[in-house]
Amino acid sequence: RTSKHPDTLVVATTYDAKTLDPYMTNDVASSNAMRQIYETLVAIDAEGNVVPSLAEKIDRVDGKTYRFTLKKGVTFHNGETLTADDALYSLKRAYERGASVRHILGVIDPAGFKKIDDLTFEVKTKEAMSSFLAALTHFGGGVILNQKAVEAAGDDYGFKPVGTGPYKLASWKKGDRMELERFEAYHGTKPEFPKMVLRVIPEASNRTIELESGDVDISFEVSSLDVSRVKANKNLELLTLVDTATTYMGFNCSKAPYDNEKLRQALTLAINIPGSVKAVFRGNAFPAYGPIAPNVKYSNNDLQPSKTDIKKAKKLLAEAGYPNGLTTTLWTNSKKVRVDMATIIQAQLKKIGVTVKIQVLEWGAYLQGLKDNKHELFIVGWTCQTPDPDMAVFPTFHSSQIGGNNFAAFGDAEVDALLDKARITPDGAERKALYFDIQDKLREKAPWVFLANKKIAYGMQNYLEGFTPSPYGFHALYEVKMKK
Amino acid sequence: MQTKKNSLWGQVFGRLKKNRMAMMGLFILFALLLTALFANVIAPFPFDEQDLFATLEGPSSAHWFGTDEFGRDIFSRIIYGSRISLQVGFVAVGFSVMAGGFIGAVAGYYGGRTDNILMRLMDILLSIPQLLLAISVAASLGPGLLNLMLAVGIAAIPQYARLVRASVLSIRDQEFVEAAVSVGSSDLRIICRHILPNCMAPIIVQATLGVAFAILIAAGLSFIGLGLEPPTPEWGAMLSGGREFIRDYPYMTVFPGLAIMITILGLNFLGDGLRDALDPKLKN
Amino acid sequence: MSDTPLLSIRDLSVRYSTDNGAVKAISDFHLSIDKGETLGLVGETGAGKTTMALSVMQLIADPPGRITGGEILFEGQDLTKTSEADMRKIRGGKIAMIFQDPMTSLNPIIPVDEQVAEMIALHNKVSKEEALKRALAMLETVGIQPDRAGEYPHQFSGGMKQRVIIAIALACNPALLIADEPTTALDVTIQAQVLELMKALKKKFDTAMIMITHDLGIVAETCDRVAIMYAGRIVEEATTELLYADPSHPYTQGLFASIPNVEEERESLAVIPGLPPDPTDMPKGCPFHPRCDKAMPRCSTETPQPVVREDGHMVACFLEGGDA
Amino acid sequence: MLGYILRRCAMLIPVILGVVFIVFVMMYVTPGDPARMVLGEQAPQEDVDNLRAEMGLDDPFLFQFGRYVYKAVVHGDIGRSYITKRPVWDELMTAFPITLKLSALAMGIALLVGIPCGIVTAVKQYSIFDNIVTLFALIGISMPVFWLGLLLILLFTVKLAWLPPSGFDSLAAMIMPAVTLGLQSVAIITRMTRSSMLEVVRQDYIRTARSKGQKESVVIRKHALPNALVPVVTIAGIQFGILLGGAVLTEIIFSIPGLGRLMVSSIEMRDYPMVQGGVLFIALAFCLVNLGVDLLYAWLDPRIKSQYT
Amino acid sequence: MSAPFIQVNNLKKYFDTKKGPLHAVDDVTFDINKGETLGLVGESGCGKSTTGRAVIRLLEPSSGEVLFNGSDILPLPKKEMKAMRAKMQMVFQDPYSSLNPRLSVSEIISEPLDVKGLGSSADRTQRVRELMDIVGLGSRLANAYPHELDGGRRQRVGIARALALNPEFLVLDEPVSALDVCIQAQVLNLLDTLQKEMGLTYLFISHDLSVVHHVSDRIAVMYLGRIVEMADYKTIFNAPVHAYTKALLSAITIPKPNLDRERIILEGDVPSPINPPPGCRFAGRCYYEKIGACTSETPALNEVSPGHFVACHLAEQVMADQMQGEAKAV
Ligand SMILES: Nc1ncnc2c1ncn2[C@@H]1O[C@H](COP(=O)(O)OP(=O)(O)OP(=O)(O)O)[C@@H](O)[C@H]1O
Ligand SMILES: Nc1ncnc2c1ncn2[C@@H]1O[C@H](COP(=O)(O)OP(=O)(O)OP(=O)(O)O)[C@@H](O)[C@H]1O
Ligand SMILES: [Mg+2]
Ligand SMILES: [Mg+2]
Repeated sequence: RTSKHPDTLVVATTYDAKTLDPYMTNDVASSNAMRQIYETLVAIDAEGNVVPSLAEKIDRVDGKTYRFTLKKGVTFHNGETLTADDALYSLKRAYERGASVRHILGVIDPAGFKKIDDLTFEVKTKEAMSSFLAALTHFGGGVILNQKAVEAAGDDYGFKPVGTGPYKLASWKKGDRMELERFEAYHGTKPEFPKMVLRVIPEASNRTIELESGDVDISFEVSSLDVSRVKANKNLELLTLVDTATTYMGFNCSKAPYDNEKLRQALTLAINIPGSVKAVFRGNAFPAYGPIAPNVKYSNNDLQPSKTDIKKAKKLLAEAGYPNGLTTTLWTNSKKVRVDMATIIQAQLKKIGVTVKIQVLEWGAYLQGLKDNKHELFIVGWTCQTPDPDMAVFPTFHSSQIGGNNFAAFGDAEVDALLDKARITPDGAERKALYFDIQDKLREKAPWVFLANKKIAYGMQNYLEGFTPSPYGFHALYEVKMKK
Repeated sequence: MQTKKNSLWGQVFGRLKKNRMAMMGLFILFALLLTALFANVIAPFPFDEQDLFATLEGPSSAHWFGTDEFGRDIFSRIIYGSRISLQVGFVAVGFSVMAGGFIGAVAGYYGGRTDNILMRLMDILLSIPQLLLAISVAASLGPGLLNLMLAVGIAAIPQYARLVRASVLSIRDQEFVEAAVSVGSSDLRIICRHILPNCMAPIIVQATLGVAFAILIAAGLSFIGLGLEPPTPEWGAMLSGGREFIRDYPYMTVFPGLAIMITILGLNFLGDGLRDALDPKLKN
Repeated sequence: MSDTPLLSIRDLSVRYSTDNGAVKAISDFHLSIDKGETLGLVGETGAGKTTMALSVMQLIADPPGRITGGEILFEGQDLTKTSEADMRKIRGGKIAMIFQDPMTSLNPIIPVDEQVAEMIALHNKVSKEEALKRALAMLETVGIQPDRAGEYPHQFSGGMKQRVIIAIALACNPALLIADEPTTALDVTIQAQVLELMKALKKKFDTAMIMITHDLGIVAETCDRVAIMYAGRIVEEATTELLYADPSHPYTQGLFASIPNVEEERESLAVIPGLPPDPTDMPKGCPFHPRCDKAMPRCSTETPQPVVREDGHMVACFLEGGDA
Repeated sequence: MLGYILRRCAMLIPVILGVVFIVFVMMYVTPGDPARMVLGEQAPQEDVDNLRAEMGLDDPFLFQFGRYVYKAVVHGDIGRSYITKRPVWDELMTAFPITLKLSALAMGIALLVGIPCGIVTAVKQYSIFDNIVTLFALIGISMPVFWLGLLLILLFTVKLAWLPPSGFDSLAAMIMPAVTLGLQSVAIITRMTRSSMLEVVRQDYIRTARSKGQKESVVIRKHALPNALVPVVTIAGIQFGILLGGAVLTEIIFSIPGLGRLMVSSIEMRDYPMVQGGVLFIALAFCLVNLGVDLLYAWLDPRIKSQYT
Repeated sequence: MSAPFIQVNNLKKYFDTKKGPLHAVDDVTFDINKGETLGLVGESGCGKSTTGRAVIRLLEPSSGEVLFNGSDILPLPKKEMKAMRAKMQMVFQDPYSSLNPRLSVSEIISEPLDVKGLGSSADRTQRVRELMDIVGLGSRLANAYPHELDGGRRQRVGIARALALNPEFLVLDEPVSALDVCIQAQVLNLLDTLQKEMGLTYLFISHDLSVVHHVSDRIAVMYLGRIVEMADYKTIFNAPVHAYTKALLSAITIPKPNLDRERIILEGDVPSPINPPPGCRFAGRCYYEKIGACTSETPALNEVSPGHFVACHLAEQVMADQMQGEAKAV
C-alpha cells in the first residue's frame, strides 16, 4: 500500500496541545508538538543518555556551573540567528515565568548566568544537582526561544511559536489539527515530509479505524483491544514501548490506619499484582516492581513484583492490630484502567477481610482531596518526566515534598538521607548503588503498592520507517521517512 | 354511602385494561419490578463475582449474556442492575417532575413577575452544563446514589417547569379554580389539589422518555465521583463501560442497552395508554 | 310537494362503540325534506341531532361511529353507498353544514377569506385569485366588509365568525344546508342578526335547510316543518303551525311546558321528571316511558310506531290514533 | 413587533448576570484548584500558591465576581483561558460555529424525520405503523451514542467508504455526527408531534375542513399540521438549546472540536474564564433560540402574534 | 325600608392589557334587598361576570364600594375577607368546567368545609349528605365523579358547594346557560325553592331574557361596562326606555309560529372596551335620533320614574313619545 497523501505525514494523537509556549504548560500533547518545532540545548538518545543538541559542547566547570557552547549558524523560524542571549533569556524566562515547568529546572540560579560571547554562556545552579542536564532535555523546560519573537508576540506567543526545530507551525485548528511545514533553513537533517499534520482523534477505536483506512500514517495510543487487530493487519506495523510512568496504589502514611507499616505490608501481600495487571491491561503492561520504571536509569531490573501471600498477609494484619480486618476507602479517578484496578483490588482485599469502598472522583476534586489529606488508599500514576531517577523518587517520597507530590505523605529519615545524597552524587556506580538501596527500602516500607508499568502501542503504516517512540511521550516525528 | 372510592382511578384503569399496548407496558414494568425485588433469587451469580479466567466470553449456556472484562456474569449484573437503574430513573425523574411541576405551576398560576423571575431562573439552569452542575452537587453534598439522582433531577427541572407552566396557563382560567378561590382555599391547596392533577398528560409523555435519559446521564456522572461505587451494577454504567469493547465484544453493550430499551418501551406503552385514559376529551 | 324529496332518510341507525358499550345514537330514523323547505329538528342534548347531520355528510368518525343500517337518499343517490371521492364532491358542493360552535369551527391560523376561498376552489374550476374574489363577494353578502376579510378568526366577534361559517356553507350554493344549532353560542342581539341573515339568504338561494336546535322559539320563527327527536328517534313531526297548536307527544308537551315564557305570568316551570335515557342502555319499548306521566303497561314492552294523521301530523305514541 | 424583540433582548441582561453569578458560585464551591490544574499535578505546592495569588483567586468571592462583570461590561473583556492563555472569545469563536452547524443539521434531521413520523403515527393511531415507529423512536432513545456512532462509521466509512470518519468541514463529514446527534431528538419530536396532532385532529375546524369536501391529505397538511406545530416548536427549541450546549460524546466519537468538548475539558481543568465564557455563550444562545421560538410561534399562530404588539 | 342588603357604589374594574386599560366595569351602582333577586343582563363581554366577581371580591375592584349589610367589604384585610367569604358565594356558568374533574362529588361539596376546617370529619360527611339532599342529589352519587353526571346534576353540585357554608348572598353567573331547556327548568325551580326556604339574596347573571324574566324581581341591563337601564322586571319588559333594552327584548324568540314581530336588528358590533368611545357607549349602534350629547357626554343613570333608572340622554323624550303612543292606542 502507498500513502494517500505522500507529501504529508499524518499523525493521530489523543489530545491537542494546550499551548506552544513551552513554559506555560507541562503536558505530553504540547511537548510532542513542541518537539517538532523547538529544540533544547541537550537531548536524550535512544539509550537515555544526555547528548548535545543546540549546544555543541557542554562543560561542567564546577559542581554548580555549566558552560555551553552553541552551534554556529542556527536560525530561528523568523530568520533570526541563535545567540547566547536567546538561550539565557529562555532559561531565565523558564525560571521566572514558567510556573508549570519551574520544578523541572528549579535549581537554576539566574543570578549566576553569564554570557561569555555570542555563542558561549555559563549557567549556574543553586546546588550541585546530578539531574540538571537531564532536566534540560525536557520539552517544557529546556527549550530555547527567540527573545525577539517572544517579546513581539506578548500574551499570544503560545500561538505564534518561533523555534529552531525542523518544522514550523503553519496553522492550528484547536481541538482538531495542527499543521506543520518543513523549515527549509533547518540546521540539521531536513525531514523528508514537507508537511506534517497532528490530528486530534480522542476516540481510540477511531484512531485505529483511520489507521486501517490509510487516512492516518501513525496513530498514538492504540488501545489494548485494537493491538491484535493492528498486528494482524499486513499494511500496518505495531510499535510498543514501556513508558516511564508507574501506576501505584498509595497509602496515606500520615495518619491512621496507614501510618502502620505492618498494615501496609499486609495489604501489599494480599494483592495479586501480575494477575490484576493481566486482567486490567490485557497484556499491555508489566507488573511493576519498584518506584523507578524499568526504562529509567538505575532501575533495578532484577527485582520481582511482590508475591502474593495471603497467609502472611493475614498474620501481618493481625499483628498490625486488625485481626478482623478493616473497612477502608480507595480513591481513584475516572480513568478506566484505574477504576478496573480498584475493582480487582477490592475483590482481592476482601479475602483478608479488608472491605474496600471505591470512590471514583473527578480529577480536580481528586487532587484537591489529596492536598487536603482526606485520602486513605488511592490509585494514581507518577511519570518520570526527565531521564533521571531523581525525578521518579524525590518528589514522591522525600518528606519535604509532603503536601506536594508526596501524596502518600511518606516521611522516613533514612530514605530522606539516601534521596538527598543520591541527587548530588555524580552519575556512576555510587549513584546507582544509592538508587538500588532506595528501591529496596521503599519496597520494604511499602508506602506504595507498585502496580503496573504500561506498554504504549503505536500503529504505523508499513510504508514508513524511522519512527522511534520515546518513553516520555514526545516523539521525534521529523525522523519518519518513506521506506525505500 | 357506598364504598366506590377511587372510582376515577378505577375508571382510568378500566379504560387502560382495554388498551392492549398499555397492559403490555404494565406487564413489562411489573416484570421489571419483580426482577429488581427478587434479583438475588433470579440471578445465577453474585453481581461482583469475578472470574479472571473467564473474561470477555460470549453468550453461552453458563453465561447467557456472556461475561465482562472481569469475568462477571453480565446476565446477573443486568438483573441486579435493575435495582439501581430503575431507582435512578424513577427517582430522578420523579424529583424533577415534582420540583419542575411545582415551579411551573407557581409560575403559571401567579403569572406576572413571579412567572418572569421563575422562568428566567429556569433559563439560567438550562444554560448551566450538566457536568458542572454534577460536580458542584458532588462537591457540596458528597458522592452517593441519592445525590446522583439529585444532580440528574435538578438538570431536568426546567423542562418540566416549562411544560407544566404551559398547561397551567390553560387550566388557571377554568372556573373550578375560581370556585376554589371563592370558598377561601389557599393558593397552595389550589395548586396542589386543583391544578397540578389536571395537567398530567404532557408530563407523562415527557417523563416516560425522561427515565431513559436519566439512566443514561447518570451513567456518565458515575465517573466523576457522583455515582455508585464499583462494582455496583447499573445499566447505564455497564453501557459506558462496554464502550471500548464495542468493536470486539458488542454483547457487552447490547444487553444493557436492551434492558434500558425494554424499560422505556414498557413505560411508553403505559404512558400512552395513561395519557389517553386520563384525557377528559376521550371520556364518554 | 314534488314527487321525490330532495333528501330522504329511511330506517337510519347509527351506533358508536364506546368503552361502556354500544351507543345507539340513532335508530329507525325516518325523515325527508323537499327542495327549498326548512325543517326544524328539535331535541335535547344527546338526542342524536348532530349525529344525524354528520351521517348525511358521511362524516361520522369511524371508529367509533358506524352507520349500521338504512339509507340516505339525496337526489335519489344513496349516500351510504357513495364512494369517498364522489362524496367529497357532494360535501360542500351540494350539501353544506354549519357547525354548532362558531368559536372553534374556524381554523385559527388561516385568514377567513382563504377559508371561504378554499371551499370555492374545491368545487369550481377557478383560479386562486378568482376564488378569493368570489370569497370576498360572498363575505360581503353575509355582511363582512372586504377590508376585514383578510383577518384571522380571533380578530372577529362570535357573530362575525358565525357569519363567516355561513359564508363558507353557502359559498357553492348548495341544495341542502344543515345548520347545527347555528346560534346557541351567540348573544341574543347577534342571534337575531344571524337568523335574519339566514332567512334572507335562504330566500335568495332557495336552499333547503335542516335547522337543528333546541330552541322552540327559533323554530317557530324560521321553519316550515318541525321534527321532535327523543333518544335517537323522531317522536313527532308536523308543520310548524300544526305542531305548535297541538303538541301531541307527551315529550313535546313537556318540552313546551318547561320554557319560561315572557308573555305569560310567572309561575313555577313544569318539568319533565328524570333524565334522558342512558344511550348505552335504552329502555325497552318507548324510550320515553320512564319519564312519561301517561305511560301505560304496553309502553314498556312495545315500541310505538309512527301514526300519521290526515293533516300529515305524525306522532309516535300509543296514545295516538286508534290504539289509544 | 420590534418593541417586543427589544424588550425580550433587554431581558437577556438579568439572565446573563444570573448565569454568571450562579456559575461563579458553583465554581467556588467545587473543589479543585485552577492554579494546580494549570501547573500540572507535578508542580510543587509553593508555585501553585503563588500562581493562585497572581490569578486573583485568593480575593474575596464578591470581589472576583465584581471584577469579572466590570471587565466584561466596561472593557468587553471576558478574559483569557487559564490553560491555553488564548482569549476566551477566540476559543469560543472556534468551537461555537462548529457546534452551531452540527446542532442545526441535527435539528434539521430531527424535524425532517420526526414531524412526518409523528403525523403518520397520529393519523393512524394504534396501527402497525404507529407501533413500529414508536419502537424505533424508543430504540433511538435507548441506543447509546457511541454505539450508533461506531455502527455508522463501520458501515459508511469502513465498509462502503462513502463518508469520512471524522471532520466537520464538509457536509459529507457532518452527516454521521448529525444523524447520531439528531436521533434522540427524532424520538422526542415524533412523540410530541403525535400527541399534539391527536389533539388537533379532534378539533371542530378539522371537521369544517372535511365538510368542505377537502381531501384528507390536504386537511392534515393544511389545517391540522400548522396548528399542531406550536408545542412541537417548543420542544424543538428546548432540544436545539440543549444541542447548542454541545454534545460531548458525539464530538468525541467523531473528533469534532465543538463546544461540548471544550466545556467539559474546561470544567475538568477548572479553567474558570473558559467555563464562564462558555456558559455565557450557551445562555445567550438559549435565549436567542427562545426568542426565535417565540417569533416562530407568532409566525405560526396569528393569535399569539397579536399578543406581541 | 331598612338599608339595602347589598349596596354597590361606583364600582369600577379596569384590567391592564398591553393595549391599555380595559374598562370591564365602569362606574356601576346598584343595590339588592334581602331576599330579592336582581337580574343582570347584557351582551357577552359587557362585564356581567366581572361585576359579579368584583362584588364578592373574587376580583379586586379598581375602585368603588361594596356594602354588605351596611359595611364596606373592600378594605377588609385578607384574613377577615376569608371569613366573609362564607356569607357570599358564587355559582358558575359552566357546570362542566366549574367542577374539578378529578374530585368526587362529596369531595367537591366538602371542599369549603375542609378549607374552613369546620367540625369533625363525620360532621362534614353528615353536612355533605344534607346538602346533597337539599339540592336533590341522590346520596348514591357521593362518590361519583363530575364526568359521570349530566349537566343538571353537575350544576346542582355547584349549587351545593355554594350553599355549604350557609351563605346569605349568591352570585349566580349564568347558572343555566349551558343547560338544556328541560334541565334548565329543573335548576330554575330549585333556585326558586332555595330562595324561598332560606331567604337567600341573588344576583342573577344571564344573557337570556326569558330566564331573567322568570326569576328576577328587578333587572339591570348592562352595556359595555355600564348599567344602561334598571327597573323591576315588569317595567323593563313592558315599558323599556333605553334603545338597547328594546333591542334585547325584540330579539327574544317566542315559541309561536307566524308571530311576525318587528325585530330591531342592531347594526355593527360592540366597540372595544379598551378606550371606549366618549359619550354614550351605545351611540354607535343606537337607532334613536341622536343629539350632540350622545357622542360627547356620558349619560348618567337617572331615575326616570320611581325605581326605574335609565342612562340615556334621550330618556325623557322617549318616555314622552311612549306616553303619547299609549295614549293614542287607548
Ligand atoms: N364520537 C362519539 N363517540 C361515542 N358516542 C358519541 C360520539 N358522538 C356522539 N355520541 C353519542 O351519541 C349520542 C348522540 O349524540 P349527538 O352529538 O348526535 O347529540 P346531539 O343531539 O347533537 O346533542 P347536542 O344537543 O348536545 O349537540 C349521544 O348519546 C352521544 O353521547
Ligand atoms: N382577567 C381579565 N383580564 C383582562 N380582561 C378581562 C379579564 N376578564 C375579563 N376581561 C374583559 O372584561 C370584559 C368583561 O368581561 P366579563 O367576563 O365580565 O363579561 P361577561 O359580560 O360576563 O361576558 P360573557 O357573557 O361572555 O360571560 C371583556 O371584554 C373581557 O374580555
Ligand atoms: Mg349536537
Ligand atoms: Mg360571563
